[in-house]
Amino acid sequence: MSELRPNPSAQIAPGRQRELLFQMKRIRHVEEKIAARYHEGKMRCPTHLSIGQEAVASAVGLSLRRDDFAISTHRAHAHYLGKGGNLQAMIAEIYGRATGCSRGRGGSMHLIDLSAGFVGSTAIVGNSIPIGVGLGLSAKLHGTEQISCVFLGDGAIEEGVFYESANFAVVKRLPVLFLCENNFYSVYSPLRVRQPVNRKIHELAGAIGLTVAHGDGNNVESVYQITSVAIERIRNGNGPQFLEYATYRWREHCGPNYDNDIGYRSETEFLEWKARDPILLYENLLLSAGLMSCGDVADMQASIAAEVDEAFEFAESSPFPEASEAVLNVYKL
Amino acid sequence: MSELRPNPSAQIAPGRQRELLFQMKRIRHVEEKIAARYHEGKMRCPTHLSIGQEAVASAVGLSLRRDDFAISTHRAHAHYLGKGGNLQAMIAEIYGRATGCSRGRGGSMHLIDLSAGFVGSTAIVGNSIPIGVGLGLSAKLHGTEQISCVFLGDGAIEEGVFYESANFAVVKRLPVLFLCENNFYSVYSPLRVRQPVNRKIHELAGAIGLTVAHGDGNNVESVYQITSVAIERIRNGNGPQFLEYATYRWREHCGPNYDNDIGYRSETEFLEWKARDPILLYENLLLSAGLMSCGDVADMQASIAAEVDEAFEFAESSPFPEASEAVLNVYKL
Amino acid sequence: MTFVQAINEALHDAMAADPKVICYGLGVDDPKAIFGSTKGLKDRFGPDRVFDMPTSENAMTGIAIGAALNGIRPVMVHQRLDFFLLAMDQLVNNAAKWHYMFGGQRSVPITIRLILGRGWGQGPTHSQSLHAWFSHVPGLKVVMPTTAEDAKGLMLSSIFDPNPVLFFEHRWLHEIAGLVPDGDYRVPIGKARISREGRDLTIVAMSYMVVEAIHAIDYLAQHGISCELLDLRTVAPLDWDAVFASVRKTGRLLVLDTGATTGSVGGEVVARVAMDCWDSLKQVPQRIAMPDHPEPTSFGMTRGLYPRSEDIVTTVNKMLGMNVAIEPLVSQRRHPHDVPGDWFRGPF
Amino acid sequence: MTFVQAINEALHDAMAADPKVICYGLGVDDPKAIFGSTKGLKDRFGPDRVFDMPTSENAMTGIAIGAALNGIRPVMVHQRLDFFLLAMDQLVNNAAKWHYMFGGQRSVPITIRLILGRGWGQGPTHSQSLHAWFSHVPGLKVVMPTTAEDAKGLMLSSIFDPNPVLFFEHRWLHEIAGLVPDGDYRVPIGKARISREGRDLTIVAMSYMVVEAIHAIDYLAQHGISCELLDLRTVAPLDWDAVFASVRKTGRLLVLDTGATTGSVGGEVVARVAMDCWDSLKQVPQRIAMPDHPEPTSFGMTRGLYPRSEDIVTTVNKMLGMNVAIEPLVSQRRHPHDVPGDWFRGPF
Ligand SMILES: Cc1ncc(C[n+]2csc(CCOP(=O)(O)OP(=O)(O)O)c2C)c(N)n1
Ligand SMILES: Cc1ncc(C[n+]2csc(CCOP(=O)(O)OP(=O)(O)O)c2C)c(N)n1
Ligand SMILES: [Mg+2]
Ligand SMILES: [Mg+2]
Repeated sequence: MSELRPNPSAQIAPGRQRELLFQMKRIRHVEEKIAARYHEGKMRCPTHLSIGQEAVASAVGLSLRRDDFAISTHRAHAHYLGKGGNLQAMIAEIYGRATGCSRGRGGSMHLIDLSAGFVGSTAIVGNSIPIGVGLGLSAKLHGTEQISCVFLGDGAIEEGVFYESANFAVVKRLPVLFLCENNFYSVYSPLRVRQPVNRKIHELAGAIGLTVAHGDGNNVESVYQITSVAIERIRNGNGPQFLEYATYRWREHCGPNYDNDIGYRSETEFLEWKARDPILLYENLLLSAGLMSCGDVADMQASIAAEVDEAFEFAESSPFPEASEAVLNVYKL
Repeated sequence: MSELRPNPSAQIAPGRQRELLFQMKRIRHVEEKIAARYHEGKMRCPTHLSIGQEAVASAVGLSLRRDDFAISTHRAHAHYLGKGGNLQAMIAEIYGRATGCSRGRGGSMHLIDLSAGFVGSTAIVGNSIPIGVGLGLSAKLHGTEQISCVFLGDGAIEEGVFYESANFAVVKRLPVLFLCENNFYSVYSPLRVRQPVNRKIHELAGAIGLTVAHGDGNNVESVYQITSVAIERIRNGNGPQFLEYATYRWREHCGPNYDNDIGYRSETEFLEWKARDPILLYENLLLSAGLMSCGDVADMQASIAAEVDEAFEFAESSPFPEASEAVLNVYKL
Repeated sequence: MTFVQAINEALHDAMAADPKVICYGLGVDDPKAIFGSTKGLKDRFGPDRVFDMPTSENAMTGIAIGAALNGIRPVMVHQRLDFFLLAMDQLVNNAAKWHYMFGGQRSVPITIRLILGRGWGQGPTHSQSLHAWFSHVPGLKVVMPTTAEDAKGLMLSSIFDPNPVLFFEHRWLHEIAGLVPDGDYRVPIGKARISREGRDLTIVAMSYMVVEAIHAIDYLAQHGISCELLDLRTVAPLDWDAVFASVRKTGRLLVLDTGATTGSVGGEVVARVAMDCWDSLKQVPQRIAMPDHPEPTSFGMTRGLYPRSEDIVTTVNKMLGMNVAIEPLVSQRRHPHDVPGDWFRGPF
Repeated sequence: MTFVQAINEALHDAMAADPKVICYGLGVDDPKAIFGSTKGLKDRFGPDRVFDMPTSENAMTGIAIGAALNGIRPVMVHQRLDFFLLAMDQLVNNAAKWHYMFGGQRSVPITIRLILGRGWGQGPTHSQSLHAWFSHVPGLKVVMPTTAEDAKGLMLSSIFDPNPVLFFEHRWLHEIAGLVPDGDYRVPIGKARISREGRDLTIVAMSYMVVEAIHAIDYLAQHGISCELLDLRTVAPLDWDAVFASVRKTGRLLVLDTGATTGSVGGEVVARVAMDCWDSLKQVPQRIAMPDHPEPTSFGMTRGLYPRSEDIVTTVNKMLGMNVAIEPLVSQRRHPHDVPGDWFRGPF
């Protein structure tokens, strides 16, 4: 199995560093706001938050080109925003409005922004994986330089379709990046009841034939560096790559609350991860390195807050689609 | 990945050696006879012969206990006979007669002999694999010492259900033996168009978490030794094992003819394998070791011929099931 | 006792009565215990018989079949039917046919619980009611209870049936309460129940649609219209005798279905009634089912999507040439159109 | 030109006309070339557009969908429909719904060829005709041509249709010959064809059952019975106007189906006709389909299993109160009951 190594010398430009922090803060703020207002009962669809996992989505999004493809899962907000998906259209979609990115048809679990290369997210575990591989096949057939990034979780690894999709991607050397966020849980189920205790997911992926690497999903710079190297390799025609990043979901699997009290995981485990908040870690790093001042951070925060408030106002002030529209788009005419 | 090593010191008793040769010859003779008479058009069902692959079925069958379970694929004749399945009932089934092992319902691809622990074979690639794992789960729940042997081919490895089934067997440490006969082809498709070129199937299985070994599928004694060690490990509660044996199908994928002329594989490749005919190799070994005389071999051959002739007579003289029976057994009452 | 509690009781009773009954599925032993339906099972019967599983629906179905071939009685659950689509090969090519294709030597006593989502943003892939698929496959049994009493009695019958049974649970029924007998009682699979006796018209329904029918019928009764309501309870094998007997009595048929209209079980009922009760029919049979498009997620778009009691009344009006007002019925409704009641606060 | 040659020609024409059309599936480039249907494609269009695949039906379906979302037009093939059961999640949760659930932004132009096995020991899992399943799923199109001409014209329409199309090929039709126009012509999806004009009775059929119907109808014609034959060609969306128009003309309906009886498309046709043509019906509609059990493998057990022209005649006799003898029809038949003709020598 071939391991791929990040390029340590690669220095990240200061501008990019600020973008990394900005993306993470923006995603966090959006999701905190969703959490805060979810109880109002106006966002009436199952909603899976990525709070705590922002580093991967931000770094991967910034490593990809806008015209690269990305496809995701039920937990797609961060991936969508990281890839450059339209914020207002996402919030409107969660509110079920006509201005939503899927015109209200799909809700939180069905995000799309074709102008940003975000082709879609689905609500069936694993079933967007082959879609992403198919996008990679299309890029190869069209002879473009695009790559296809497939976001998946540690649970999706258990679906046979992951294995089948990865095998085909290797056989055809397709430009596909499999991006696995291992947050150690599938709903309330820890890895040990689902996969062999001593398994390393990236090693399994390597045995299928993918070139693999793994890293700390809460260290945004290392995610950025590892991912950039992988993407470069793919673009240079070295075939599909698999990246596993360890990270942690702070809140309940689906919904806005904390649920460390209900017993499937411990408060201590949560606090250990919270202590490694990818955003705080990075913010402190940039501050101490003198790359940003507290003022810069405050401005960043303020601009984000303003943009997010606007997005929610946009959503809430948007109309619902007409009930009569529900019969449309069964077939493309 | 844990590799498992055969026990070289393990000497095979002369009686068992004769049984190994007998099983192989018996299977070969049965299938040669099917091939010879298939054109008569009385065996009206897709029929997949194992001629050339007899060593694995014979050695595995003799390594298993009669009360162990075995489950197989579209190419099941050898596995069924090796496990001790009733010969007459199998031939009658291929002839579609009421005396067939499945009462004519299933044909060549649906063999069963519960008295021999042969629970069934199916015609959908890979779909008997989880059935075998379920049998292993049942043995564990019942607290018996039985193990479940799952025969599969190199093509079935590509089905996600293999991966899912193996993962679960490892998680639950089930008494399951995955027995993969790698004959390098799936119908007319060579491995390279289906799996990564440098893949070793047993290494992939190891990465899933199975304890694995591999060997020469045309060397009946080494198959017997490797398999016996694996079975012992399983019975001692060490969890599922995966064995890959390299072997070769002499005739066409489905049907009685040779088809090296149609272009998907070369005559030379075939001849190289034919030169390593597992039966001739072993017969010569036993003769030169003085463990059997030419007379013994001739007697063995004669008794097999007589038994097989009888089986075909039994089948041909058996009645067809009544057409009216076709409505029965949809539900168990 | 609620529908979901009745299922929990049935599982407890079955597992206590027979050590060969096991129960698994994603989340059976987690804090939510499949909406409470598997509560207490693991503590009482242990981790060997009650366990969580990998997200591997296809293999886990085949594993249930294999275990069943050797005397185990697995009860598997999917929090949404939609996830079970991954296992159609195992269901159709193995479970449904094993008994048949091996000449009746072994059968497959598995029970697969399929929960149907609806409303509150469940959307296109968390809301499908595909019982029509399963009733089209010889060898499968499909039960769709409405009441808590039938839920327990049919769950027990399903678990101890020697054949594969698909047990449908409409999420909107989970909190519906009813009297449930103690102990082991079996509601026979394949027998419908006359939920309301009536003269003028026969309404055939299953699962949640029975609830809407009851609202409609009791309301119509106040206006002197007497409808007979047949709760199918099982859609495969379907209780044709009961359907035909009722239609022969009333001469009129209205079928309700929780699935998409075209190719629905409701359509099969209309077809058989047309073919077998031709001479008894006083007028053209009618069918009310879900529209032929996926369920959208938006609150705005699901308005008017689900056939409700008022739609039933409207159709009955047409059939009987009456015009009972539907407003009173509609105005009774206290909660938004996308939830079954205040108890449902999402997400699933 | 035979049915299978017509498909081969359609594939050649489509791939030549549009570089975005690709073709893959188990064995498309092997010596047998899917019964000849993919012959010459790889040599002409190269290994990037025509390729074999791993035995991974589920992922390979999703991969087709993903490629289609970016402008590729994949044509996938399964040598038996039964294998495709592994891909129901991709088909139903993704292909059928993508256009709908993302608000109509992208559609999924894939064509999936499904070959139906029958007879000669195909047995329980190589013989299923599950078009009723697919017609029950909004968003899918299902075509089931009978003639070589329609095979080519519908294949071209399927490949260039912006939606997912399931293209059924009954194995017993592959060698049936007919006149096939050259070049690019499209047979519209969703339009039935009047195969025989008639007065007394309407026979609605699809795929191979149209052949049996033609034998029956031409024979009945000799006895002065005039049946109209509607070859549906597409079962989803189904051409209801054509069905209703014919039934309104003849007042009598007999539906034939290649699938299991209960829950069949034939049942839906009977139901809709009963509901929409009630006043035109002179008598009770009838349906002839496969029995509700798996197909057994044994030659002895498949005797009388498949509805043939004589069964159609028998039913027409009943419906019209005639009694045309069936023996002459039966005695014409030259080959065993389990093969379509001498050309079929097995195994598949
Ligand atoms: C096929 C299928 N099975 C089960 C579910 C229910 N489900 C929704 S999300 C989820 C957890 C998936 O875990 P993982 O892939 O690790 O993603 P995470 O939620 O941790 O981001 C499950 C089991 C589903 N949606 N689809
Ligand atoms: C799901 C499915 N896909 C395709 C087929 C057609 N098919 C029958 S046997 C076979 C080859 C399987 O190859 P392998 O597993 O290596 O077994 P072998 O024939 O070499 O013994 C295929 C593809 C099938 N029966 N089921
Ligand atoms: Mg996870
Ligand atoms: Mg092989």
